Amino acid sequence: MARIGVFICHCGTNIAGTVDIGRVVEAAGQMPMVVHAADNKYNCSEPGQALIRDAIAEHRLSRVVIAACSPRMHENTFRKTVAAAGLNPYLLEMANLREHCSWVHSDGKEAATTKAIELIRMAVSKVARHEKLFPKQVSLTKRALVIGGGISGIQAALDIANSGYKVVLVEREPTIGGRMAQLDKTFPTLDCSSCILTPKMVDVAQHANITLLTSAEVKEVKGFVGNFEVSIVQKARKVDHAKCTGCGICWQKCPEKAPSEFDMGLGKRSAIYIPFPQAVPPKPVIDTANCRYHKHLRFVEEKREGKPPPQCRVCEKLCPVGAIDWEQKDEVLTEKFGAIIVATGYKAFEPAVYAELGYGKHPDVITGLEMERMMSASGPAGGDVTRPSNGEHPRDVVFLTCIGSRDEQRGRTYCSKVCCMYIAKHAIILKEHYPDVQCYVFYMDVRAVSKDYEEFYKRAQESGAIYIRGKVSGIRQEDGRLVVRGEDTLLGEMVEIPADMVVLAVGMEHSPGSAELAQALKVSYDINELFIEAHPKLRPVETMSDGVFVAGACVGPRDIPESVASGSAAAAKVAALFSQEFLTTDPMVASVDQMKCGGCLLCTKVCPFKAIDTQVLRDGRTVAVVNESLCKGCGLCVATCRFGAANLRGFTQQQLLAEVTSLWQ
Amino acid sequence: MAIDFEPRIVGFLCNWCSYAGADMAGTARICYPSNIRVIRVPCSARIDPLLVVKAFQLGADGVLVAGCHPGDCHYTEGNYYSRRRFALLYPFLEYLGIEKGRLRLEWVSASEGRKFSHVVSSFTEGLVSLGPREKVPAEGALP
Amino acid sequence: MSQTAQIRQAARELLQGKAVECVIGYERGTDGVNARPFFAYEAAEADRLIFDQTCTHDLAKYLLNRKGKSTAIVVKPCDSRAINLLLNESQIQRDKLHIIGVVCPGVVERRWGTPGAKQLNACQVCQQHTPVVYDTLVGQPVSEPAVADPYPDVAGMEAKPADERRTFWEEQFSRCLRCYACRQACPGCYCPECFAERLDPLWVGIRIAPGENEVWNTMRAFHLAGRCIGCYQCEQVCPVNIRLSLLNRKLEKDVLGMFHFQAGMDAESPPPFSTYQKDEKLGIGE
Amino acid sequence: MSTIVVSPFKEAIDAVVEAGGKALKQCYQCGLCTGTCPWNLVKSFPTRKLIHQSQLGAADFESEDTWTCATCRACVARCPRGVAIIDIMKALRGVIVGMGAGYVPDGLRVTLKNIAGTGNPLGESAEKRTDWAKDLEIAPFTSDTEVLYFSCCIPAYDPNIKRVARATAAILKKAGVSFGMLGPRESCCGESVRKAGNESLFQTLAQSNISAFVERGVKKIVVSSPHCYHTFKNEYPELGSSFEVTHLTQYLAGLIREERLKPKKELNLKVTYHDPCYLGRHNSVYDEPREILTKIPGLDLVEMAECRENSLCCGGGGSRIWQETKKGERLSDLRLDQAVATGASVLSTACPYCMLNFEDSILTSNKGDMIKLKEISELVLEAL
Repeated sequence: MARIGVFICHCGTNIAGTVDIGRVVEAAGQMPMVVHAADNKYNCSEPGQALIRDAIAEHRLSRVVIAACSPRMHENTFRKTVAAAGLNPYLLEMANLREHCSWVHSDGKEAATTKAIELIRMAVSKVARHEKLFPKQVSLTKRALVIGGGISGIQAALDIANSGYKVVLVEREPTIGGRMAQLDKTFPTLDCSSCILTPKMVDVAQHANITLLTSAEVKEVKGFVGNFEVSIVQKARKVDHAKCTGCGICWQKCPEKAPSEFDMGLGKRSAIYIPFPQAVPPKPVIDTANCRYHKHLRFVEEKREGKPPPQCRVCEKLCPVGAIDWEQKDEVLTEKFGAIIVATGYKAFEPAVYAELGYGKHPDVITGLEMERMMSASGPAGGDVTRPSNGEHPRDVVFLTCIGSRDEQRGRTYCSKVCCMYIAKHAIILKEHYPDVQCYVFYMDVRAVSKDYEEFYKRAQESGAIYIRGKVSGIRQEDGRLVVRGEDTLLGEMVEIPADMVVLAVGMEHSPGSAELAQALKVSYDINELFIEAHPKLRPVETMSDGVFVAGACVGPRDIPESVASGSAAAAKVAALFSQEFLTTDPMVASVDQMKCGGCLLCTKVCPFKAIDTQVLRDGRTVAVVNESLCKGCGLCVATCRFGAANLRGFTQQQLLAEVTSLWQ
Repeated sequence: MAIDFEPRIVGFLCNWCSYAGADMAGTARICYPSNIRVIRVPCSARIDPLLVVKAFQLGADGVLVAGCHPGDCHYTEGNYYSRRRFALLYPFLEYLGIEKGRLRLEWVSASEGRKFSHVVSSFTEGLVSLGPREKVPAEGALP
Repeated sequence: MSQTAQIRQAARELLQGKAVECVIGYERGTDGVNARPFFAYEAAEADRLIFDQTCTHDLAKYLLNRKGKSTAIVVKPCDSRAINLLLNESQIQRDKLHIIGVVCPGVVERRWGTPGAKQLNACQVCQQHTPVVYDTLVGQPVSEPAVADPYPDVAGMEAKPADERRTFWEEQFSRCLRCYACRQACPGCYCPECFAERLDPLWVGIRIAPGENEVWNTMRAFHLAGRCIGCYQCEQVCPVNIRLSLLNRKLEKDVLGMFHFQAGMDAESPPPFSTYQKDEKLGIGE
Repeated sequence: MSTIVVSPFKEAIDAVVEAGGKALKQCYQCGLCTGTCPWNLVKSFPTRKLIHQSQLGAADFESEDTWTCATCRACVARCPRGVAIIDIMKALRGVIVGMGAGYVPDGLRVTLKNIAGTGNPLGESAEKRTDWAKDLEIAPFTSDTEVLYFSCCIPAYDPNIKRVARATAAILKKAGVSFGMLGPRESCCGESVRKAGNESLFQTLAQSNISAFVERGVKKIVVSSPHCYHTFKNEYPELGSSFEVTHLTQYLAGLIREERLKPKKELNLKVTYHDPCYLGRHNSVYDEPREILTKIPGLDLVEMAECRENSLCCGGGGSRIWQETKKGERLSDLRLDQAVATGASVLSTACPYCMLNFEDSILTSNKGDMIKLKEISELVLEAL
């Protein structure tokens, strides 16, 4: 039989001024299982808490009701109080006599007193059904996984590594560097992009705490915060990087050429290649789709007719250290991590869907990223911007913004944030390189919202770029030039601009495979397949999945400063997590009674935290089982479960029903 | 209509928005009728319709379910599920003869103390004008 | 070939070929008029199978006892929806199942020893005469004419004043014996422990009394919201003739109206309480 | 809807840019200029659109709009991008005048011809420039004369406004200032000529004035017109001049401060003061005129609703004074209403163009019995 103590707080006159404390104490003393009822000027004061602790000992109380303010205010305070007296802290319930009673019913003392008594009765009925709960301590692996080797992931990996923790950085491509490596200059300072990026890439490669896995992808994620188990596929490179010295003879001598992905197809690379000279690691991979030896192997394997293409194997012959490994296969590594940072970045929007703009049809219509590669001194053209159609320098260049941004027709509702600025950058640089170039920019709004961005936009205008408000409705070819047609909405008239080159300011979209990765990580993503942060303002790098953080453009369009900042922020969160020796889990989570579970598994489908797994019992029944480390205690599963198998500790069906029933006792 | 009739209301409030909104009404000293008895739950999605049906069986004159506004759920999506559940329960109870106006679902945020007070006031007034529920025969009330 | 003959042939082939261990179907009952469930384990038993308008039982529920065992089953269109329901709720495995779907014109109320004359209430409003899932189809699929008002009974009830409805249901529930026959017959009622029989929490008092009966009947129906496949087994077996279909069909109507969902039409669509639309307008909390 | 094909007027853009409209590029089309421009109180004048058309090299050279701007500087003072809108207007006009094509208002054509021929906009003989002072016994200007009083063409020739020059001369004499005029060697300062886009004529006028000043040993110039003031002070130095230039109000305020002038007579007048754009917004001289007025005994200075930086233009700047403005579109009429609304019996100002416009407004609107127009020098003289 429970021995319940009720402690009624005056809260000065806050409660006592409206509620007749004497009557409440008397009524509480007569409630079932209540062996002690007392009032107190301030329950939360140190003397008040001492009285509670003493009463627990003196009356051998097994449960406690504090009738005072809102539990949102002081539940934790009183949990500590009862714990200090040797009770399990969860054998406590609060009746909210202040916020929910005396403060809002000061116009009726009688009614307020009646309500106060009933609120206490509800709390008494509930606390009688409370159980001892114990937070669990879980050990954690102090090792972080960073997915994505762009600037954001690089920053996150370096910051964690510099905090003294081990990091594994996984990158899908053969090199880290991401999109930033492809850029020529960066706005608004016009720093050379690779000049500021490559030192960081080298730092990653050399850092003792960082393990770099390129040409690798995350396949499966199990576990929970502190104890993730992640399967990573190391794709076959056909080159043994342990032996390879990166001398470069192989890619120089390889006779097969393919369009360079890094150069947006504007230049060529060999079949065994590094994407660009400063690639990290500076060691090559073999592109088996284009490699002559692999073409030969496929020909033989598929038993095609005719003479097989010759086996080339030049790289193998020339390699001084015998690093070419034709037998290399995809490998799956399974590693343990305590935290994961997702920094998978973005992909440039594919503009061919805008048929009216003729991308892919008119060679002189290019994307912003292609312009970057053209402009780059280390790019395929050595920085010389020419018309793809005839190799001449353009005189009139027209830029179109919001391509794949702010366009519901294309399913991209959002602003890509960086386009206005990179267009301004192109206009400034073009004018600097080629003083007789005339740039025109068709825009809807110019969004220049960060430090020095507005000034940068002004600089573009001053350099001579003419801004025309409107969206281009069509581009046609005429006399070897392009005629760009759109409304100038500020004049209310159509304008046509004869141009030599048109640059489409393509927006950012989710990088391929984002949804699958999000599902594996149990992180939510939006309709645009962008990751959703735990709170857009207050928890911008956390996710609803504990221990999984997000950085960079995988959350939404971000520029370099923001990507770096979010990378550092996520790293700080990881470092804070790793500073703990154990993780403590909240015991007020859901549970499933396996005897009562009928196995419909609806709970596994609705759980917002994917915290419910299935388990096959020895009798062959498949039942639901709660992963307490993932459960956040919302109780949706309880209401979903017809079987009455799911329950929520601290808010059990029994406890809530007891509260309802007590009102009619 | 009984002038002195004091309806009994069971209110299930989610901890993060509506319970906090009720706290807010208190902090701001916004008075409302004392007929409501609040049961705190972590999320409106935790509320099993059985609890509501049971409250009516026991003799509740009204049941209030309140949660975060759609899109604001602390657990991201719980209130979308509760909205569906109660959208269906509501006409069903009415069909069984429990008048419209005895079950109410409201979205009250942590800052909407005034709204909470308004909801309780108007709900109470509505229940007063509906009058007491026809009593379930006494022997049915409890085992 | 008659439907009975087709069923027998299919069952025989399945049992002979060891494709299934058992065929669940109907045979003639001891009164010589009505049908009763029959489990054929041997090919020789196939000839005991029948199908006619006395085959009222929803046999799908028997599959719950044969989890993991290869089984063939004779199903009417409403029973086929029960199969989808059980598949959707992970209760049975499709690959262990051979479904003999029967095109059904409707079945009749059962009367001991005499052929029933009146079609079941369910059959009078039925809009699905061809099974929604089957491996073998017995009979020719029929097209379903559109029905202007598929729920006249529910609409009639809704139109009554609140106190009249209240009186109606009080009277109905007051007759309830809490024999739970409705539960036993329902293919969707398979909780390991029914909430009505739990002692802790005690949702439904042990006493047979109007208040307790109301909780039982209300929650039984609500647990079937978005799940009831409209077979009317519950109402058919009720010894005191409570109009349970009026409860189930009210929920069916609202689920269709609000969530555009009908239970058991396929095995994949998420049931209404396991999904949501962010911006749906449900006329509550707005 | 017509279609503008951008760039055939590339040369025109270059011309506009070259002519001083560099500011053109910076405009981001917010429209604050249009909203600020006083013309939009009386008619439609799409300042922003004009700038944008110019950006595209698509300006309509046949449009009257090109000639509307009174260069009052209200827009420039507010432009968030610091666009020198007046320079753009000037450049546009310059392209028209320079190319000899496009529309130039008739009144302006005549005036420019007059100035080119006689050195003054009224087409009067240069010899008669100081006829207004014949009876005032002013000593001829010698290298010992301390101050050159440059009256501006209008007080010099206009029969009505002559009184300003005469009052000024009388005051200077009373204060014992050593001053004189250059007579036929003085030309129009060229301010409105430059704003009308005729840069070469401006250069001729400026060179002529500067060389006259230098030859005659001028060091210090006192001017009645804010337009002369602006040009001498801010634009002539481009051509290498360096004279001390003072507006009459500044000079008089100094004399009063030094007590070389002592206004003693009680005037018992309620006076309101109109800030000329070229004195106020262009050169930030707001306080001296008010300082003078408040030193006059019995003078009650009241402000109009829009004063100082927000003063409403009379409509006479930027060569507008030589163009016909339709009745109903005259800003001076609006300004006169504001002055009457203060309850003042005297409207005072310190600019010959403003004087011309307000004289006209009082006459045409029959408000002569409600309010009188007096230049500051007139009031000072009355009080001595």
